[in-house]
Amino acid sequence: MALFGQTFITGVLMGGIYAIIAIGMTLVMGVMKIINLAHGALMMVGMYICLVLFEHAGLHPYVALIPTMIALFIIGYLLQKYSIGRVSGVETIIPESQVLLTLALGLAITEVIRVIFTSNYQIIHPALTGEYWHLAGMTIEIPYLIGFVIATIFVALLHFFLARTDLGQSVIATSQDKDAAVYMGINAERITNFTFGLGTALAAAGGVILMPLFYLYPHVWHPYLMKAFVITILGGMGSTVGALSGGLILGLAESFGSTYWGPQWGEVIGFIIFLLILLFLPGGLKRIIGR
Amino acid sequence: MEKKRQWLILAMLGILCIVVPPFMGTYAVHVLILVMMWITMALGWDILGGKTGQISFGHAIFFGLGAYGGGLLFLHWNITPWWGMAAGPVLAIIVGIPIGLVCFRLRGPYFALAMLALNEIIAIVFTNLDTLTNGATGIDCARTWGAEKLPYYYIALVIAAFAIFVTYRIQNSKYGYYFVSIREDQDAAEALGIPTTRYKIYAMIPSAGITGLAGALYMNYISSIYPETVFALEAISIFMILAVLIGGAGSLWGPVLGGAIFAGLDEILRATIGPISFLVFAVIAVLIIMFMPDGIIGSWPKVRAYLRRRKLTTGSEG
Amino acid sequence: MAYLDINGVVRKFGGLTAVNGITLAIEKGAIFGLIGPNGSGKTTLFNCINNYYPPHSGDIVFKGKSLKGISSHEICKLGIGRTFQIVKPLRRMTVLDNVMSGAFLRKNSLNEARDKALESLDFCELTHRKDMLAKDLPIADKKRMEISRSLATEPELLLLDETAAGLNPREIDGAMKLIRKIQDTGITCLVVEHVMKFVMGISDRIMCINFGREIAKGKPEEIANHPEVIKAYLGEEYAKGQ
Amino acid sequence: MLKVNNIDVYYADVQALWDVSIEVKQGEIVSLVGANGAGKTTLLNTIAGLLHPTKGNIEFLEHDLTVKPNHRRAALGIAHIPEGRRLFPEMTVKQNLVMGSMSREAKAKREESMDWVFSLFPVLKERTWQAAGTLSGGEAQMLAIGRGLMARPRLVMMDEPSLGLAPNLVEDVMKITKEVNSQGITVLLVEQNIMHALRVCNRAYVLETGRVTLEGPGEELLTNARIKEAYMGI
Repeated sequence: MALFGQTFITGVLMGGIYAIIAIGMTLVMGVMKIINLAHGALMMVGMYICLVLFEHAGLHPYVALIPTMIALFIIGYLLQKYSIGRVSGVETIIPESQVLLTLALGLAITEVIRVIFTSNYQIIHPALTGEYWHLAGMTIEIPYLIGFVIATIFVALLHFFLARTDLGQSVIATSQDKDAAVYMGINAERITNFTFGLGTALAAAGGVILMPLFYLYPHVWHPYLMKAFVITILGGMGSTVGALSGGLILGLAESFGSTYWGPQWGEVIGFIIFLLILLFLPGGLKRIIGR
Repeated sequence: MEKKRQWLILAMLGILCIVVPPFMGTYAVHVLILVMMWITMALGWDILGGKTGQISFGHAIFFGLGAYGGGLLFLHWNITPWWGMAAGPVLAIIVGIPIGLVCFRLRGPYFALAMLALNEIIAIVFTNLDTLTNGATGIDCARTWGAEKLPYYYIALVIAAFAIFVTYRIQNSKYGYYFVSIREDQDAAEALGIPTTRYKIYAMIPSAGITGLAGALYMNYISSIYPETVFALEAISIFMILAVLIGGAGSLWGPVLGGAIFAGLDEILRATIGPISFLVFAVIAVLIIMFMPDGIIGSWPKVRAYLRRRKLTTGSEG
Repeated sequence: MAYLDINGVVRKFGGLTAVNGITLAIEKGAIFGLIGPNGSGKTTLFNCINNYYPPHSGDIVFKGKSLKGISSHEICKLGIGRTFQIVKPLRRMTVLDNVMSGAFLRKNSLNEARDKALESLDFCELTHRKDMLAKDLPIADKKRMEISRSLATEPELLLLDETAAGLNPREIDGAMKLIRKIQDTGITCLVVEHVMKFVMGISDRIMCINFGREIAKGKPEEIANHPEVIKAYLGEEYAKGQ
Repeated sequence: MLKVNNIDVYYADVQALWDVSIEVKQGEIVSLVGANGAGKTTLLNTIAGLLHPTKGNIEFLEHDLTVKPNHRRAALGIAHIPEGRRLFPEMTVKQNLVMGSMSREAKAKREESMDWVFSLFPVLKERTWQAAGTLSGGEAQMLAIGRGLMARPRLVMMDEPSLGLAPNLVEDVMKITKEVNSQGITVLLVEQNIMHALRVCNRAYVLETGRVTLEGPGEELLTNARIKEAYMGI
């Protein structure tokens, strides 16, 4: 029973952290209707900025979170404005040239980081790292718990922002009908840039949360990009509630898969869910839960 | 006249490819082998991606299966991996057909994503099914010709020539026309009586097979394979797309040029500027997608028109 | 039994019944016009024949064979060709290659297909455009190319969707001439059209539909003066005032 | 108020308008009528800035619209109620209305405008929290008009507001049009239903294959024989 409980808690906590990474992607996919393959690399940039802030300014990652997010927001905004946005609507032999561009940008960003910081594994030990909390025979790592709380707060803030503010509503409107948004006097191009920046900042937040928990190296983003896709497809594009529930489902599936089937198979379960959703529930959970 | 000249250039290039390498250094021959391998891979990807418009982010599946075809024969029955040249492509095709049957229901980016997921699944499966694949330890075999490179080069050359021949034949047949029709407009293709799903599968077969052939070559030449190298998402699946993109998708010579430039440039940059070589590469890819999205061959008419205009205006000024 | 029989076809989209029990019969060799105001269900009916949207009830019989459950590409093989309301050129293929893609339906070798395509292009007076990329053609030629491409599949029945839309008056005359020429080769045509001059000028018989139902059927001049038709187009009071 | 001067417009590679000029004066209802494909929607989309004329210009009050970016038109006082309504389907009725008031001036008067729209369309008030995608055709059209009014426009352009509506609802839409106009808002109306369009308007323009072929007061055009020709082709 304790094993089950432990597995469950690990899954939920991890799922929450996945959700914040995925929510940035689902937002970008909802508005731009493209797959952003640079999402993971941008998250990793956030992690390195956090590393620098920790090592040179002594900021605890949870404090560095805000400046890191601001930096990544700006990077994302500019990338969309001057690079990815430029390619939209260009007719090419291979379709999805925007997707390929995000892919190439992701590789380029990774290489920049690799050149600056080398491929070496780095790890930081801020306060709270490695501290545990024992509860009814289960162990909860404190940074996981804090990460989960931060992620949940951001998801809630984002949900509130989208539902209650004019800017947030403009983002939603642009994702539902870009032309109609322009009729309303919304500068859809700027909203798209803004959304890309916001999505990137959220990914960076997810990355920062992971800092006290895992090693950092330039390709650290690989598995998280995959998970973000899985969750986005699972939850439905542009849906915050979908991303949160998708994150929790994926976290739980991986956790239970690892515990009861073997750690190496945890990831496979995620991909299998992904394929099944793609094939049999296009639109994802959003179709079931409404919004 | 034009056609005759093209054949002449081609024949000369062919002769150069055959005659010159024996006089080159070992390293140069090694680079040429990689060039031939990448040309083969780029052509393989392009049949499905460039001609039929089904962007696959998971062609490492077929490369890896091609490599493992020979590898498994060697591992389990101690048969020379040269048989992998037949077994590898066949394995790739056998796996490719059901993948196509399932994933061709998805359009556009969703197909790309599904292939990406499958790539990861298969890589994990091959890493963890120890009894079947020897797991992460991979498979090692002895090289037939030891440190000698030339025999491998000629085999690679024959394989690349075969890929070019297959692509040429496809392009000049009903299949080629149907593939491109599907890429350009699936509804129009259906209205012309083209069973689009069936023809996508028809495109998958040579695409998987040729990519698998390149994998089989890799197995024999490098002589050791690991799941994380032959099923690599980035170093194989995505680089294949970038190679085609640089040269120009959907044509015969685009992938050939792209594969050659990609493999050649990769080696040269690595030898000259070392650690930042890959950064330079990625930046080139970004610039190509932004400013020459149809690659060198595809954008050539535009570039030529631009140069001509420049010449004309400077000429009139002078 | 007529050549093409449409029996009580119904097609719904969500709560909307786009085609609501249309019945019509077309004789071999005729040009049949289908008209109706915007959103009346013309194109939907068209897409039913093609099985692009399979009908929810009713049956379509071509040369005595029901088309139920037959996929779009097989319908083309049976001899029903079509063009699109919004032209769908194979954009980055040349005009010749576009038409060849159609010709390959009945020809297997490259040379046979090319000959067939050239013949079809010649018939449609497009030979001088054959090496241009389809995306670079002006609209009138795109429409011609689409017809030419469809003719290369050797259809017996040709479904023409809004051929005249977007053409200027001279081009419309050209298109009318082309369609009469197609009729002369023995091909039956079903024409969906908004441009009245065009459809009135070429059709042997016309059916007018509105809200997915037939409101009139007859010869062009009967249709043009049919009170129900005028009501559908110009409003009830206008029809009364006449 | 609005002057369109000799514009040529291409839709992709198709020329859709040839040398079209129209004028709308303050306080008028002006109808654009003509058969399908005559270029009515193209003209509205050009005024709305979704298409750009290759020749000629468009003046609105003292501004040259042809040099303004699309999204600035709402702030200048032009509301476009597009064909097919183009509501934001997953947003509620209220959220849709809010989206109509994004310009600075409209934002300040948002509450007031909302009350005004609800008084014009009481049924929308009942549906405040319902997703726009679940409204009936008539309600959706009212929401589209209401959303346009939220911008406090000086000119409202309506594209086929009665399309797909049952006949009694068409009457309602025409009544609403009059009502909107009586509040001092100028209306440019595109309508298939020619009787309604001509009766409700002060003046009308008839478009045929991308050209203006007739203009005049609505009542006068009603009796003009060319109208039937424009629609029926004979």
